[in-house]
Amino acid sequence: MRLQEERFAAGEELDAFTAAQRGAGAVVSFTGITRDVAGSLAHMEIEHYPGMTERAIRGIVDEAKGRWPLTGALVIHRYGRLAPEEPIMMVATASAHRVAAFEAAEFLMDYLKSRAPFWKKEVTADGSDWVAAKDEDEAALDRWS
Amino acid sequence: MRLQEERFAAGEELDAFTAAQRGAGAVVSFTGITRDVAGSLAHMEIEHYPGMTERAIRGIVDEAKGRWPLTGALVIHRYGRLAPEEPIMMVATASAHRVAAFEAAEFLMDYLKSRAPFWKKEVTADGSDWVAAKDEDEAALDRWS
Amino acid sequence: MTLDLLYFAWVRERIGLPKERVETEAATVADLVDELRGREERYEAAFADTTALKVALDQELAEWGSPLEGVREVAFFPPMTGG
Amino acid sequence: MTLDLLYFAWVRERIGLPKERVETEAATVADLVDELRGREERYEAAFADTTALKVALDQELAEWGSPLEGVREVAFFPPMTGG
Repeated sequence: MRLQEERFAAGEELDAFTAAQRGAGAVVSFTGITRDVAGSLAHMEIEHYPGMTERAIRGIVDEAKGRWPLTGALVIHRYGRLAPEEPIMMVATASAHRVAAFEAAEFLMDYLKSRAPFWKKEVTADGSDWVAAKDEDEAALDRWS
Repeated sequence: MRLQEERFAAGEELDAFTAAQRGAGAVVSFTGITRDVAGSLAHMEIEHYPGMTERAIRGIVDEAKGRWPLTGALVIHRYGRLAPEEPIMMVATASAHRVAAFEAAEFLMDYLKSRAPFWKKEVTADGSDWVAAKDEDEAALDRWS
Repeated sequence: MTLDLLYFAWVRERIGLPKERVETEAATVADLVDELRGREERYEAAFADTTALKVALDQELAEWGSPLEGVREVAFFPPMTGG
Repeated sequence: MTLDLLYFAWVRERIGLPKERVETEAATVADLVDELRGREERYEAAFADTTALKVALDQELAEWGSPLEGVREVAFFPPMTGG
């Protein structure tokens, strides 16, 4: 688990993660990218709750490892100021079989979205707006209960 | 879509794929790896049906693009002789939103498993065996019908 | 009892500070919020619609009815938008 | 009618060749398989349990009852194990 301001390279992280696995037949990765929807995003600011963030992510990763037979799981999440088209965060999961790797990655993403204390603000030429949480993101958690 | 004997680097492929997307907020990748289950795998041989393989993969990718709003989809699959712990294949999908990227990647994997004409043979010190298709892999397709 | 209050995202912006220390006898989160609302308009603005807010007690998500006994740190924030 | 027959994986190994050209009047895949079975023991071995086999006509998956009219290439193989 890493929490950082600096940009990261998803490919390098994926290769390093994969090389560290033993007995994994399936590796799934997810990368979230700052999307410039209206062609007007100047940058994104990500605020978080130091202390709780680490605790929440560790809890989510532990829960995933309890539910699926993973050989490993990786979470990287950035905070601070991000330019458009930059990686925001990534998760990677590895398991003997593909279904476990896919489900665990989706579980991590669903919980990171709604249960890890991050808040995104989009800054454009016209001003700035906090990104609103979506009902569908909260509803996505039902799948795992 | 690429069909090749040579080894590939999943991280490099992921970065190149991601860099080529426009408007994607979510990139999902799956990498399949030759797993040395009993610690005795000498190598794996993958046979395929030239012509039909390309046609089947193209059909599966087109179907995924019709079902989900993807900014792009990548399939790389190797054939020939593979050493243990080598990447066998990978898929990557990109979309504005995570659910589409995840579902499309799972769809591609489920169909590549059971509908693309590849056959795996595991060679060990004791001899060789064709990998048997699993009922659960065939059943996985029901999710998409 | 002494509590550290933390505010994030637009809650922080409306109240105008990220953190403060308060003395209170509030028994629950809801009691504490009522107390804060009575203070100044910026608190009233931040806590106007508590259905749009979440609360964490000592870095664990909690409910509006959760008791404050033994708690050191209370954080208020909008629903998270990680990932 | 002239057909190119292709065999893959253990079907190829049992029959002992990857490809052959045959002349046949078989109307369906099932008819063709019956004809092949009658040829030699290695075909009988390959086609003993057709529930374990799949067939493609001109590179599209087909059924045992599918007609062969107009078809050029018939492939027999076990269930795929890609990915």
